[in-house]
Order: sequence, then C-alpha cells, then structure tokens
Amino acid sequence: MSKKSFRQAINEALAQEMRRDHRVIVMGEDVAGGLGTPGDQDAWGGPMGVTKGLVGEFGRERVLDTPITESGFIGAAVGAAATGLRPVADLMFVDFMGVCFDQIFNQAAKFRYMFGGKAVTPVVIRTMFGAGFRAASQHSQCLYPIFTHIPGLKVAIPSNAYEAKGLLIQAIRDDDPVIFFEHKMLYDDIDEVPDEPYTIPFGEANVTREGTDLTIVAFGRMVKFANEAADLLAKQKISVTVIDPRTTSPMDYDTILESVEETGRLVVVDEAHPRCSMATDVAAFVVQDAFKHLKAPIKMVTPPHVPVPFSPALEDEYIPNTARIMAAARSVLA
Amino acid sequence: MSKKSFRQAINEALAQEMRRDHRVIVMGEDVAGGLGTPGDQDAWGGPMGVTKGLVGEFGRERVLDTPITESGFIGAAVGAAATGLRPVADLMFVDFMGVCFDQIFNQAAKFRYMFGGKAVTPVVIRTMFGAGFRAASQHSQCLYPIFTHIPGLKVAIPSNAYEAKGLLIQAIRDDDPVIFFEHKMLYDDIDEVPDEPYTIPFGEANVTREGTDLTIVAFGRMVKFANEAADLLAKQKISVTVIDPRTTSPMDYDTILESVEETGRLVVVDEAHPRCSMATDVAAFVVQDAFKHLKAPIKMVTPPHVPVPFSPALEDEYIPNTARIMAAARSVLA
Amino acid sequence: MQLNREQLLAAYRMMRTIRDFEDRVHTEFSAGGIPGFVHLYAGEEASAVGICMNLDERDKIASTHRGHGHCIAKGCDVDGMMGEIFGKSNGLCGGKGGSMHIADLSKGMMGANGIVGGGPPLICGAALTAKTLKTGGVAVAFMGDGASNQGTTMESFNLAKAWNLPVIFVVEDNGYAESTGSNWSVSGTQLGRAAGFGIPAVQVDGLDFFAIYDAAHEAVERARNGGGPSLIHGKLNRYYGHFEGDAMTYRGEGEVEMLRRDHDPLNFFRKRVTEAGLLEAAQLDEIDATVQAEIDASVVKAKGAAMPVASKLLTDVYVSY
Amino acid sequence: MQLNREQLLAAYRMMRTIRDFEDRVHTEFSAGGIPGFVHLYAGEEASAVGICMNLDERDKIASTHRGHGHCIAKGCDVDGMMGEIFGKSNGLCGGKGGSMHIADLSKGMMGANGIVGGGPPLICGAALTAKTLKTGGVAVAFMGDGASNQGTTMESFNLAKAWNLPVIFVVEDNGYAESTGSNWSVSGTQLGRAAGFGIPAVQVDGLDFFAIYDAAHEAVERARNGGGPSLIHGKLNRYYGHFEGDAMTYRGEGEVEMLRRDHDPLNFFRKRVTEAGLLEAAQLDEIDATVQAEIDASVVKAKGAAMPVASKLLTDVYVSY
Ligand SMILES: Cc1ncc(C[n+]2csc(CCOP(=O)(O)OP(=O)(O)O)c2C)c(N)n1
Ligand SMILES: Cc1ncc(C[n+]2csc(CCOP(=O)(O)OP(=O)(O)O)c2C)c(N)n1
Ligand SMILES: [Mg+2]
Ligand SMILES: [Mg+2]
Repeated sequence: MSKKSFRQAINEALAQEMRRDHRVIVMGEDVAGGLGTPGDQDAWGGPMGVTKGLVGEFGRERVLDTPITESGFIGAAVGAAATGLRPVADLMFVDFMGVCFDQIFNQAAKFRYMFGGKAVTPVVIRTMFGAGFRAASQHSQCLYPIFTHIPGLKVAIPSNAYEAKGLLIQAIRDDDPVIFFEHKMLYDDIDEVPDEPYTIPFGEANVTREGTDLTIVAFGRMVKFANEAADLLAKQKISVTVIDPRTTSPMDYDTILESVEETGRLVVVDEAHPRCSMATDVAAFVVQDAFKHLKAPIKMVTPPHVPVPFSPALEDEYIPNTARIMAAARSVLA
Repeated sequence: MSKKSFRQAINEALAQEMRRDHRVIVMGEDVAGGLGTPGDQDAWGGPMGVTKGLVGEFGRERVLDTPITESGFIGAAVGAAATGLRPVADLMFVDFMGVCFDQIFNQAAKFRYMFGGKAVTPVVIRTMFGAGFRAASQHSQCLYPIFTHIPGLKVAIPSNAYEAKGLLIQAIRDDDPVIFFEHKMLYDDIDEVPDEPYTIPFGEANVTREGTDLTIVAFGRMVKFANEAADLLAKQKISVTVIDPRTTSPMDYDTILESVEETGRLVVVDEAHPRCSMATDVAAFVVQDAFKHLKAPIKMVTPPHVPVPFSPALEDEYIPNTARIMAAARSVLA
Repeated sequence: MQLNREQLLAAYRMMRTIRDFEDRVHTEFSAGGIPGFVHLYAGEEASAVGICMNLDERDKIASTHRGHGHCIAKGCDVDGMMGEIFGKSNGLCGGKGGSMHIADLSKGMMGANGIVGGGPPLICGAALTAKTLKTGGVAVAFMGDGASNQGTTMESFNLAKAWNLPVIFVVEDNGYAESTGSNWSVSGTQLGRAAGFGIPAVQVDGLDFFAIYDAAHEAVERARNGGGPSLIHGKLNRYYGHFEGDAMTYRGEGEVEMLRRDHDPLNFFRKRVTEAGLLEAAQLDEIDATVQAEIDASVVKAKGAAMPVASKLLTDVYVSY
Repeated sequence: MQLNREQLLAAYRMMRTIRDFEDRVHTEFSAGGIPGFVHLYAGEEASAVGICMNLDERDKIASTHRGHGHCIAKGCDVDGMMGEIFGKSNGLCGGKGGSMHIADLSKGMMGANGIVGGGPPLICGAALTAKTLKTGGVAVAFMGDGASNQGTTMESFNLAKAWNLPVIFVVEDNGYAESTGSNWSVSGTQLGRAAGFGIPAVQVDGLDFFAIYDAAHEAVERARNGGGPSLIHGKLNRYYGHFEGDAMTYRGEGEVEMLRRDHDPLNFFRKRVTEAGLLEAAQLDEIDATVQAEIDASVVKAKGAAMPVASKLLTDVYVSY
C-alpha cells in the first residue's frame, strides 16, 4: 500500500496485467512515442504520460504506436480481441469517438449478439474525458451516456486512483468490450493504492458516505464534489449518502434504490450534457421503481445544454460544483 | 389536400423547398442513382425510393450522388451549409453514424458556439431509423437519444406523413443543424397531407389524444401504437392524453408537465435502447419538475437492453407494442 | 500454380455450392420465405473460392453485406447458413444475425458486415493477433468497389503497411455500388491507390478462378513470410440486383444476360479443366447433382426448423453482466 | 510568378507577424497567462503565407489545431486572435473557442480544428458552395502529415475528385505528428497517394516561400478554371514542441537549433529578396519593428480585456431554440 496518483495507478494496472498475461497489448497514438524519430524511444506515453515506461519493459511488439487513424486502430483492437489478444486501445480523448464509433458500437458491441453468442471480444478502450482543462468544446466532453446507451458495451468511470487501478484490471480481465473513462482533471490526484493487483467488480456501486436524509449519486470527478458537499452538509447536521456507481453499464440500481428507500430524497450529479444523460437515467429508474419512497422531486445537477466553452471564466461556470450540489440538496430537503 | 404516403410527403417537401430556394441541394449515396452506369439516370432515389424523381426536375447539380464516403459527404454538407448552401444530406441508415459522427457532433453542432455566434450552419441530415424491417442489429437502431444528447443539434422525429412534410420543410428553413429521423416502417403509411408547403414549428408537441386519467408520451412510430392503446383504453373508460413531442431537441416539456399536472400519471414509450434514452429523459424531467402532481410511478416502455435481433420471432418480441403500452398504463392506474 | 485433381474438384464444388445457394435464396426470397435485406454473390464465385483455397484454419477473413460466398468458401456450414437466412433456430447465429451477419469464428470467418468498410480495420486486428502470437496465419479483407472509397478502408491500407501486417485486401469490383458505377465513384485506380501506400497490388479477371488463385497464392506467401500486405483488384460481375428486390434499371440492356452467357466463372472453369483433360465433364455433372440435393436439403431443414424461442431475445449480449 | 514590391512586402510582413505572434504566445504561455492546449506554427510561415497570398475574399480555408498562421495569413484580426487565445471577451470568438477554434467566416477562415482530419470534408463543402453558386471561389484544406492518414482526409481526396471540386489540399509535413515521425506513419508517399486518386500533386520545400507561392498559384488556377483538386506537399519544420509544454525528447540533438539557423523561411526570404535587389534590408527591418509593436499592443489589449461575462455561457448555441 502506498500513495499513488491516478496516473500511476493506471500505469501500474497496465504493467501488472501485461506481466500476467502475454495477450495483453497496448496501442494508440504515441502511447510509446518517438517511432520513426531521431530521439528518445520512450518519448511520450500519451499526451499525459499515462503509459510512459511501458515500452521499456514490454517492447514495441506489445506497446504499439499507431498513425492517426482511429477507425483503423480501434477496429484493429476489436478484431484482435475477437481473435485471441486482449488489447487495451487508447482513444486519446473521448471527443474523437466520432471518427471511429462504428468499430465500437456496431462491431465490438454487437459481435456476440449478432453471432449468436459465438464471439468473445475482450477489448478495453481507455479514453480521457471531462472539462476543466481549458481544452474547449472538442476536447472536454464526457459522452459516457452515449456509450452507456449501447447494449453490448460496458462502461467504467473511476472516481479516484484506487478505483482506477481496480476497475482497469477488472476491465482487462473482463471478456466483454469495456470503455474505460479517465477524467483528465484526476490524473494528479493521489490516494492509497495497493501495490499488488486487485479487481473491483463491475456493477457494484461504492457507497462513499452513509447518511439518512438524502442520497446523492455522482459519477467520475463529480464523486469528489459530492463527497465535499456531503461533508459540508454533515456540519449542518444533514446526513447524506453518496453513491459512486463506478460503472454505468452494468449499473447498480439496487444500491441506489435501497438508499432512496431510506432517505426518500435524491440528487444526481452528472458532468455530461443534461439530455438523455446518466442524470436522467438514474432519476428515471428511481421514479419508476421507488416512487412510493420518494418524498421530494429528484434534482439533477448537470451543466447547461451547451458545448464546453474555452474561457476559464465560462468553463468554471459550466462545470457542476460543490456549491451547486449543496443548493440542490437543500432544495429537495426544503 | 390529398392522401399521401410518408414517403411522398417527404419527397414533396424536398421538391417544394428546392423550387423555393435555389440554395437547397440534396446529396447522398444513390439519392439520384445510376451515376456512371449504362442505365436509367433516375435509377434509385435511395434504397426506399424517397428521393426518386428529384434529379429529373433539378438535375445532377442539385441532386448529388456520392461515393460511399459518409465522413466525406456529410462533412461536405456541413461545410457547404457554413458557406451559403442549405444542403439536405442523406445518411441512409442512422446506424451508419459511426463512420461520420465527428462531422455532425464536433463540427456542425459546435461551430456556432465555438466561433462565438458567428457561424450559421443550416444543414439537414435525413436518416432512416427503427426496427421492424428484419434488417438486424446494424440497420434497425433508433439512436436519436445520442443526437438529442448533443447541444447544438436539433432533432425531429415525424410520426406520420402530415408531420413529416411540415417538419421537414421547417428543418430545411431552420438555420441550425437538424437531424431528421424517418422511421422505415412508416414510409407506406398514408395520411391527409396538404399540397401546398407548410411548416410545423420545432419544440411544440402535438397532443394526439386528450384525456384526464393518464398521459402517454411517445416518439416516432410509437405514437401510432400509443394512439391505438389510448383508443382501446377509451373503450374501457380510461381517458388518456397522448403527446407526440415531434422534436426531441428542442423538447416541449411544458405540454407534458401540464398534462401530468392534470393526470398525475405518465407512461413514456420509446423505441430506442432503454439506457440514457428519451424515455429516461422525459421521466427524469417530469419527476424533477412535476413531482408533487405525480400519483404513481412513471413507467417506461422500451425494448430490452439488447441489440436488435434479425429473426422475425425475436424482433417482434423486441419492439414495444400496443399491448405492452396498455399493460404499463394499467400498472400505473392500478 | 498447378492444382491437383482433388483441389480442382473441391474448387468446382465450392463454386457450384455458392451458385446454387444464391440461386435458391433468390427463389425463396421471391416466394416470400426470407425476411430482410439479402445481397447475392452469384457471378462472383471465383473470387471467394480462388482466394480461400489458399487459406487454412489459422487464417481469418472479414466479409461484407454480400457475404454468402465468402462464408461457404471459408467452410461455414451450409445448413446453418440457410437456417440463419430464414431466421430460424438452427441458424449459425441462432437467427439473431441473418444474411448480413453470418459468422463462424471457429472457421476463421469473422462475419459478414452490414457496414460498408467495416471489415478492413477488423482484419488488421486479426492479422495483428497472428503476428503477435506468431500463429503463421494471414488475414483477408474482402470489400466491394464501393467499400474501397470508405475512409476506414484506406486507413487500414496505411495501418497494415505501417505495422507490416499479414493482410490481403481483396477489392471485389463488380462495377457497381448499389446503382452507382465504380468508374465514377472510384477516382484514380485501385492499383494506383495501393501503390500510393507502398502496397504491392495486382488486377485480375474475376471470371478466371486460376488467375485469382495465383494472385492470392502470391499474396498469401508474401504475408506468411513477413512481407506485409498486398491488394488484389478483381473485376467481377454480379448477376442479381444490389439486394433482392432491386429492379436494376441502371444496368445496360441485356447486360446481365450477356454476362451470364459469356462471363460465367463456372462455365469458364468447366471449359478450362475439361479441355485441358484435367477433369471429366461427368465428374462435374455429378458435383452439380450432389450440390443441388444438398441445397434442397438445407432449404427443407431451414423451413422445418423452429423459430428461436422468445427468451433468446435476452441472451448473448454479454459474456457476463 | 514574379511578385511586385507591395506583394513582397506584404508577404514578409505576414510571415513576420506569424513568427512574432507565435514567439510571443510561447513566452506568455510559459509565464502562465494562457490556458489550455496551444500549438505553435513558428517555422512553417512560408506555407500559410505562400498559399494564402493566392487567395481572395471568395476563397475559403480550413485549418488545423496548429492554426494561428493560417488565420493570420487569411486576414483574421490579430488583436482578436490574441484575445481569443487568452480567453477574453475581446477574442474573435468571444473567448468560447480558444486557440484550437479560432475562426472568422467573414474572412473565409472556416476555423482551426481540434479534430485531426476534421477540415478536409468541410472544405469539400465550401468548394461545393463555390461551384454550385458559381462564385469563382476555391477552397483550401490545410493538414499535417499526421492528418494525411485520417480516413476523413482520404475520403475527401476521392470526393473532391469525383465531384471535380475547386479544392487545394495542402499537406504541411513537418516530419512529426506529436512525437511520431512521418517517415514511419505515412506509408508510401504523399505524391503517390494523390496520384492514386488521379489528383495532380507537387512537393515543395517549405523553407521557400516562392516555391510554395508558385505551386499554389498553379493549383488555384487549375481549381478556378474547373480543373478540379490538387495537392501540395510541403516539407516544413516546426520550431516549438507539439504543444506548449512538450519536452521534445523525440527530436534529434541540436535539430531545432540547426533548423532555426539554416532553415528559417524568414531568413531565406530576406536573403533572396535583398540579394536580388528587390527590397532593401531597411524596409524589412522596419516591418520587423512595426510588427513587434503590433504584437506587443495585442498582448496588452488581451491582458487588459475583460473575461466574458457568465451569461455568455448560454448564448450562441442555436440561432433559434
Ligand atoms: C457505412 C455504410 N454506408 C452505406 C451502406 C449502404 N450500402 C450497403 S451495400 C452498399 C453498396 C456497396 O457497394 P460495394 O462495396 O461495391 O459492394 P457490392 O454491393 O457491389 O458487393 C451500400 C451503399 C452501408 N451498409 N454502410
Ligand atoms: C481525431 C484526432 N485524433 C487525434 C488527435 C490528437 N492530436 C492532436 S494534433 C495530433 C498530431 C497531428 O499531427 P500532424 O497532422 O502532423 O500536425 P502537426 O501537429 O504536426 O502540425 C494529434 C495526434 C486529435 N486532435 N484528433
Ligand atoms: Mg460493387
Ligand atoms: Mg506534423
């Protein structure tokens, strides 16, 4: 057990799984870096340095740089998974899904069903998401609701370094296609992370705070803010349960429903665009399945229905924050 | 006024708008058909014959066949829209979005915002969707929740021939990017459709049945089934309001909220996959904004979280139908 | 490459099986027994068979919406295929896939594909598996002339070359993508494009099984020996419409009749092998009869098979969920 | 093509403006005043300027993540650009876009683009508008060597040729896509690829403004006269990292110093025009001084400008909603 950053946790998970299983390979643009250049052969490790060092241990046969060709290499990862490898492909920013989504949602997600159960496609697609980096409209989206919408995909969204390592190892060992969402504002966050490999099962929510007055469900970086809000509310004698579903597909509604049965009140915090989102997803299943326990409207804390702006002044206004979560909490408690 | 099929209504809308405005052009794979072949120069009009005849009147300069190159020509439509044309591009099946989504959600949808309000992108993307054609997993999806999720896009889903003509003309005259969803099982449905051009405003729901016991919200082909269910329930003295939102972005929540204030009960019928869907969207905004009027759980009638199967036996089981809507209605009335 | 008698008989049997299968699906579709979109491969048989006769169990293929011929040539079970096309429980995919999604991974057949250009990236992956696990396998992406214009395809050309993958790209150019002529839609040439990526390429007459076989032999050897990707551009003809129901108004007058008469790969094969004294006409006639009986039987089985039970709707989505 | 004195002065002024702009953004970024991802164009100036000097108000360009040079060369307001990069309300996009999304459609500048390969399809559309409305305009897609591997780009090559569009594709090959070398990632050659699509193409030394200008002149003429698309492959060099913050460990020892010393397009231009007696060194020095003052002023304005007000978060999403 030691202190590790979210970035280190992911790097360690990759290294440990590559050691454990020779079929695990990593591919993507500049995941090693420096191919065909005069310089350093471990030049990049991706733009955030997450895969740095892997090529040194595992070589270029298992850490494959690619041309800028997302359809090509994400498709290749899918095809490789269907034929015996366990690739971890790096879709640098989830915003780039638009040039390769077919290989994800029409190929990887549907093979098993279309082929009558005869295909197994253990591919992991790691991808960066989220606002806060001043990266503007095309490098700041969440988009996990789109992947969650698609049957056949699994979707994991770690909320801290500990979760990141355990969920990524689970993703790599999982036999279904997994889209693994890494929030770019969490990479430097540090947590206690065991040195040995461990898995966190999919579809089991994590209750990060236990309380009786209100349930807050939050995803990814928003879990951090929800925890902060819960701690502040606790000082005001308001007792809050915070639930981090960890994966949105499969989705652990049971933990949420049980909590709402007790609290009768729900706030959902989702950094994604507000329409057809995880916020609506959770609210809808709760009103369908736990209506009789609800004592107040369900409030959704999300950004407005606008693209992510560049200017820090606007972006800070865009992102859901602790204050807004507290305001929503107070409104359902009123 | 005369009887016209959904297909004819769309064809007529295109022809009338092309006559009215020389900047309106149509493009897509085989929208005319026959380019570079020995045969007929009005060979296809798309696989369902929807654009048949247009090339005869408007010529190949305004009805453009394309290679199979969705990123290329959808992107070209977007670029043409931003520079002075009003293109109607044909994305044959919405299932093909995966090879060209970037041009839709990162370019067309975001230009105006990213460029500080200085861009106008009046592009329409017509696309076929929905199950029932025995067309299997890659040609039967709905996917409108994905487009609804994206700020900057408008999404129209006509439920019959009359709606199709009025909404398409509005889409073509609209200055924002519009994704126009045509359910492939509606093309042969016939309705009264005025001969002259008319528009149906976006963001104004159509109340197709008025009742006091229950509100049903349905989209596209599901409106037909919801109406059937309402008529059958009427015979059992259950009075139902059916709401067809017509567009999911903008979305007319007001009409729904007003109705729920009266009925206190809501069923949402959505043919899309169940997670992060329009069903969850409507349910969530209603429980957020009209909780105190709700007398029962909100029920969502959707397919299960699986790809669309090929076999008629399975596909018929997959698609929401009138019986299932009635069962949901009864359960919230119980 | 000189093939032996068994190989020649096998090649003919496979081509005949494809032809009879497609002719029969055409009839059954017209009779209303087959649902959905069906794209027939009749007329293009020499390509699937000429290529796949060079492959073995280690090798993978990715197919297209027009996939029946590739399936048969790669060894998929004909009864299972027919059942699948009818949407029955005895189908290769239990009725969940249909004509556009027949697959049998155990045979190295990675699926027909409803997405034009869907296969080439996948096949780069299959080739990467072969290369990484050193199986000695190669991977073949079949595609139409229309598919050659899709960005996914062209990305795969570049990727296969950059990664030096054991891939063979087979452009089955039947002159049309739906109703659009490839002489319009394909700017430049297939060979020129391949050359632009540094990929060796050759054009062959799709009438001629032997020409295709030889081209494939060379490309497969190159791939197996670490020489990287190749492209084969076959000029073929399709006898039926784009899909069943297509009136083919875009085709020249008498075009299809002429093709069936003068450009039939089965007739061509028969003439070549009998004139060369390699096989007897009677042997081929016998194959014709046997195959017809097999196809008849497969239709009977398909019609007799049960529809999938409703509970199957929910299975096979995930390995675990 | 022989340019007159005013044109030569304008070309130099534009290149100098780009260089000073980028050098200054580099400094301000290091000082912490500029947020987000910033990709600098220093070293590549002759390309943007050599191409855009052939364009007029009818013409459109699509740019890339490395877009400042293209913006300046197409006439975007420098103060507005600087303000935008600082995220201020005086920015060309009101601070909503930032470095990666600067655009000014009124100037025919259709936007930098955060998506590699995003521009080429859009520019086909701009060219289609020109062709359909008979404006006489042409459209230019700038892209990097990395972008040349994106399927969207290659689809655009085919589409532009099939539709015979007035497009010029400009591959700005600076040898790297992030840290990856183009001699690895680009299989084959740019000229060979273009030839594969039947598109006339030429390679030019990106050091040499005059070579680029001439190549563009020919391509623009061809496009305006209905001759369809062309491709220009410029071999360029970038002086800074892929983005600001990149340590450039992948570059050769002394590579950048050598480039700055021996392969500077501004030095090259200065030497050429003064040695040929076309311009005096003093004239160029004067431009240097004026430009520096302008850039200084733009930074002062950007720093002094207000942040956008919060209510702007919700505007400009739709024309009507
Ligand atoms: C991405 C995508 N775009 C369009 C289609 C519709 N479509 C199906 S087959 C086809 C024509 C394919 O032509 P070609 O590749 O030449 O194959 P052929 O049908 O001639 O065998 C088209 C346009 C599709 N299935 N997928
Ligand atoms: C679709 C997509 N993939 C990847 C990226 C990340 N990315 C941004 S710039 C870049 C390298 C581009 O290289 P090149 O086209 O040569 O342009 P250069 O940076 O050299 O000017 C990459 C990979 C992106 N922005 N969009
Ligand atoms: Mg074809
Ligand atoms: Mg580059």
